[in-house]
Amino acid sequence: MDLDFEKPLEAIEQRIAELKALNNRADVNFDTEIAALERKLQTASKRVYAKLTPWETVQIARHAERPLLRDYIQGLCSEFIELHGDRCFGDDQGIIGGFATLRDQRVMLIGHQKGKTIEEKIKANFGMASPDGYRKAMRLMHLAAKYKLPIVSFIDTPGAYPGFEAEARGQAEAIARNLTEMSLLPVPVVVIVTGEGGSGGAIGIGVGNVVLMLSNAVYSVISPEGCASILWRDGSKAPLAASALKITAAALQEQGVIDEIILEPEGGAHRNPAAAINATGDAIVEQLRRLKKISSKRLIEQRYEKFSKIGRFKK
Amino acid sequence: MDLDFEKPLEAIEQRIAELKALNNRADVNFDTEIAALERKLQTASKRVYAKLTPWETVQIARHAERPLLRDYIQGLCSEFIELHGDRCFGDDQGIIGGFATLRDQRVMLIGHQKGKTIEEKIKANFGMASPDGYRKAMRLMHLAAKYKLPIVSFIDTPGAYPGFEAEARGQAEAIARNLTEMSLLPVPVVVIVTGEGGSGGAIGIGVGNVVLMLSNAVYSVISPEGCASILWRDGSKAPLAASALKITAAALQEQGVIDEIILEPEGGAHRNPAAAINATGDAIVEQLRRLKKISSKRLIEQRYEKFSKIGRFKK
Amino acid sequence: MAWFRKSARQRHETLDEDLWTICPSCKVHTYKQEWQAGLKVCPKCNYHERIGCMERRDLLVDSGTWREYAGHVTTSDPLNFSDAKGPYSEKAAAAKAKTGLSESVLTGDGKINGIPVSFAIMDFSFLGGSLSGGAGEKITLTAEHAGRHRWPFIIISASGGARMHEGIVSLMQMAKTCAAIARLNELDVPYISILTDPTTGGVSASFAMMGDINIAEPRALIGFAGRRVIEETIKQKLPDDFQTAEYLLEHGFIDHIVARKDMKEFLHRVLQYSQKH
Amino acid sequence: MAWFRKSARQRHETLDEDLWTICPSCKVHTYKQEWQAGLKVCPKCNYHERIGCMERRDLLVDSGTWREYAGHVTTSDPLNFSDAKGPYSEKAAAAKAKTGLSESVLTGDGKINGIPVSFAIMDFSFLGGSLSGGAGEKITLTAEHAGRHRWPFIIISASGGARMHEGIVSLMQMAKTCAAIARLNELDVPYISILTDPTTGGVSASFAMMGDINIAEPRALIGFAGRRVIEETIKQKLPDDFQTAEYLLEHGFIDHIVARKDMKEFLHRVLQYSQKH
Ligand SMILES: [Zn+2]
Ligand SMILES: [Zn+2]
Repeated sequence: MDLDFEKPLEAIEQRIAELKALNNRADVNFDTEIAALERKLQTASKRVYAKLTPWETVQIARHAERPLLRDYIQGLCSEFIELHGDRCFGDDQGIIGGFATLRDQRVMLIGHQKGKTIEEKIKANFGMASPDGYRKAMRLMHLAAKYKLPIVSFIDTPGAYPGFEAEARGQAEAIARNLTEMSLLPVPVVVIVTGEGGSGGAIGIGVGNVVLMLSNAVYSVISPEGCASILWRDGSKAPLAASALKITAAALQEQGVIDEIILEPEGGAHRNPAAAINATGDAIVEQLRRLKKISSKRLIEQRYEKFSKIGRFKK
Repeated sequence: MDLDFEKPLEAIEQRIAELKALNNRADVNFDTEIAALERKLQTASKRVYAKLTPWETVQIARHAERPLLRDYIQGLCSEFIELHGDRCFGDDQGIIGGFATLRDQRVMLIGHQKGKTIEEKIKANFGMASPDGYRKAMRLMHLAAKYKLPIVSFIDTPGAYPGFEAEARGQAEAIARNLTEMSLLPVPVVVIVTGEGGSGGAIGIGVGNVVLMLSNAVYSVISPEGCASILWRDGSKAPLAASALKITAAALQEQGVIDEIILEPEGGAHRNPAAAINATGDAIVEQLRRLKKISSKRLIEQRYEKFSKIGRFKK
Repeated sequence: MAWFRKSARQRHETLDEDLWTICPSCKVHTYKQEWQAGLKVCPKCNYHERIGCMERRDLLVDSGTWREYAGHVTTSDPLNFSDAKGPYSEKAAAAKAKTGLSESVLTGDGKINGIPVSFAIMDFSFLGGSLSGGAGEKITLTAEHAGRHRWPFIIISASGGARMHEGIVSLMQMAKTCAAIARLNELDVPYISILTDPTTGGVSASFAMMGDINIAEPRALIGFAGRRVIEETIKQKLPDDFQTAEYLLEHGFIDHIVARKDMKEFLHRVLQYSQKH
Repeated sequence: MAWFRKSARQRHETLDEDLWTICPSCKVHTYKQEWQAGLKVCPKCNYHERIGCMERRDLLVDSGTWREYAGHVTTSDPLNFSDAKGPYSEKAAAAKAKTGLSESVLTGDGKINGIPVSFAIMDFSFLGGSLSGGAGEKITLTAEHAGRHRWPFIIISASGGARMHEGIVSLMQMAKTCAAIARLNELDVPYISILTDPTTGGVSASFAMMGDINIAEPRALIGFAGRRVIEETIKQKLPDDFQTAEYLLEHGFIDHIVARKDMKEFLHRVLQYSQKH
């Protein structure tokens, strides 16, 4: 499953595969051709990915083969003990969490779950969490505070679930409470935007001491489609909206929202998930090592200052 | 609506009423007869109420005309600002609460609501609260802690609601959380058992620095009917169970659970609600005046000690 | 966020003769003068028309006690944003000119029957009361100011949500303002939220929902997701009263619904419980 | 509270020949020896038979590390209670004789793979594991003891609820034990609750539900009100899985369902996250 702008690369890749299949059959050798094509692929690839438009980045951020929370857990954690329930209503699958040993670090890991198979996707509401998901996340974060465990929060959601029951049971209240209570957590909070950072549904578990972001992830106040249909009165203007909203990692770092960009392997995380996951692990561990030396009081202050600065008025 | 053991009194009362109606009509005067009957009524009344059995006390505690929470609020509070909702699911009517000015004291008032009319009773589930009721109560108690308001909690419930939804949404969790969090409240908590103190549903808002009790109220781990049907395998043995369980105010004071008994007017609170309500107000205000002088830290300790002592093992 | 799509319910029709106001809810005609005297509340059906932040301030604050705070903060254009209708900066300038406001929220201090209080009062007529960097900044600065003085803080919300023209900065104001509210909680400083028509999107999902006490005006629209989005998601019609103040009261998120004319007195009564006793 | 009414599901039938255990759930015959070796869990259907506090202790605590605490506390008879079957004191004496226990809960310290932990382990065979003054006292004293040493505290519940023979004293143990748990929270001392079949009534509505982590054994009955009482209240049948561990997991009240054989290892894994890092 390639994206439109990846078509030229796909063509070269296919040709390489063909040659490799023929190679050394019937005494014909294509080594030179293959090497040439691979150089060509690399150059083309560099060219394509060096000048991705924001809308192309959105496509990558949503790519079906992009690594999801479970992949990060599998790739980075020697142990994950999932904990369940909000102690009030249910056990939403749009956000999951639990104790994890990420590399050598014991943490409370939480994150949006989108699901791989169609069954999983439906169970997880395609990563759109309900109030019980946000409340479960907050419960686990309070537990982390009690156990003095750092919190690692993975963001990847189209947005909070806009369903009837979610609304009736307080989607707004649940997100608001998380924003309020996360600001007072006495432990390090490392947030990573791995795919889609969709609006209130993202920030609802996103109040970190540092916010990291994969290089092809996006983070936005509204989906480009939604913005286009409102401000351009035309959903097909999404690419325009994607540009205007400045939702790429680089643009967000400039705005002081993102502290560090995690470079994805060439071609995007979906072309080499292991490398993307590994780079993410490196970045998280480095932040954890640094933040664990800071006192609780200072962590709370620093988190407050980080968000205070965003939108600070200068004249 | 009189109770069986009140029948003799009812007869005298009726005779007095008849004579009063005839009095001074057609130049006949019954003053002497009326005075005599009133003396007789007083003596009989003293005799009946002095030796109430526990089961008779249960009848009085459940009497349809016994003052309910709304009567206490109306009788004692110059202001009651009801606050609504558990911020999570609903606004149970089995427990209500809000800011109140009780005599000259500003407090957070909470309590079970049984309802007067049949519509009210149904809305309030006959005083059987749901998890949202306990969660609302706890929210209001935390608000009282923030505002440094003493808490006054009125208990009058057959028990927590044993319904399907109440169970599914965590009746057990809600009561458990209240027991846990009430123990740490940094403000005075005055509990008054005004009618039925029904098991977990009662203690769920009953963790006080002092627990007062009206003289004809009852407070029990299980209803006499329930106990009889389990331990005697015969619901009609409820009077026996009521005695065995020692659920009257005097018996509970002996057990160190009740700190003070509020004397009801002769014949029980339902015969003179104003007097009962007034005596309750006096007792609450006296306790508030005393408790408000005590530091938060000491209040928490004292509450802990009060409950620690119950069941303390002595050898 | 769709604050500029006026729903039918909220669109007013006025007669040309400028004499009558027709209630958008019950269609009853009321003399303009009477409508104004009634605080823009329909005398027949209790419909509460949207009003501006200045009107709200005058309804709540003791005469002569108002002092604006953080009034220097105005809109920024962090993204250099343009849409189909042109640059955001022009739109913001037009909003300023039209309303005489510097942002979608008016902040300051005043007294309620003698009790000093800090206020943030949103105004729907300024770009749909949307939460921008400037609005978030004003609310946060005023919350901090209230904290320093230990004055109760009251926010009156009227907003379609985050101001998307400012992109991520507007989203981050949800976290920023909630952190300021969290600090007030730490200081035991009272915070009361008043939700008026409409309080939706990112504003409902941040400070507006976090009051010690949440008060709503009758029939105010309050909700996170838009009605149409929800209907598209669940493929069915929503009940009429969904996302009304009354619905939220029943579902546990609102403490009290208070009519406009009673609001000041109600606040005064409530505030007395948060003062030293 | 109706701990002495055994439900059909929990009633065991054993063959006379003493050779087989018939699983009460799936009726499969298993050699008694195999049943024992399998920790009284059906190899066919994973049914977890109730086991005593000593067996539980031996399953969880490192050999040779157990030290009983508060063992001097035994039953009292605060009400001088008698029912149709005679005095409560006699019933309590019989329970002591039958089980060799002083109360429905065994309390003490031991190690889990080297980590020191305080325990309260309830035993259903002692008057249905009911919560009495003595049981509440043992749990509270042990919680306080754990707090002083900063040792994690684990309660394994198996109880029909409050022991009504002790009247109000038994009810008050709910508040007493929860207050002790609250103190552990204040001290940041871990508290883990393990809910086994059955955990109902006043025990479910107090310490059992308040774990940092609530763990249940498969298919354990967990609930506040009795099934029959609820069915009488709502005038309809309850779903089969109602009040099972699995149902509670789905409804948000249980963190994890862990099989008996895996419990020690699971606790050890979890406890490592509560140690200094
Ligand atoms: Zn009208
Ligand atoms: Zn079996």
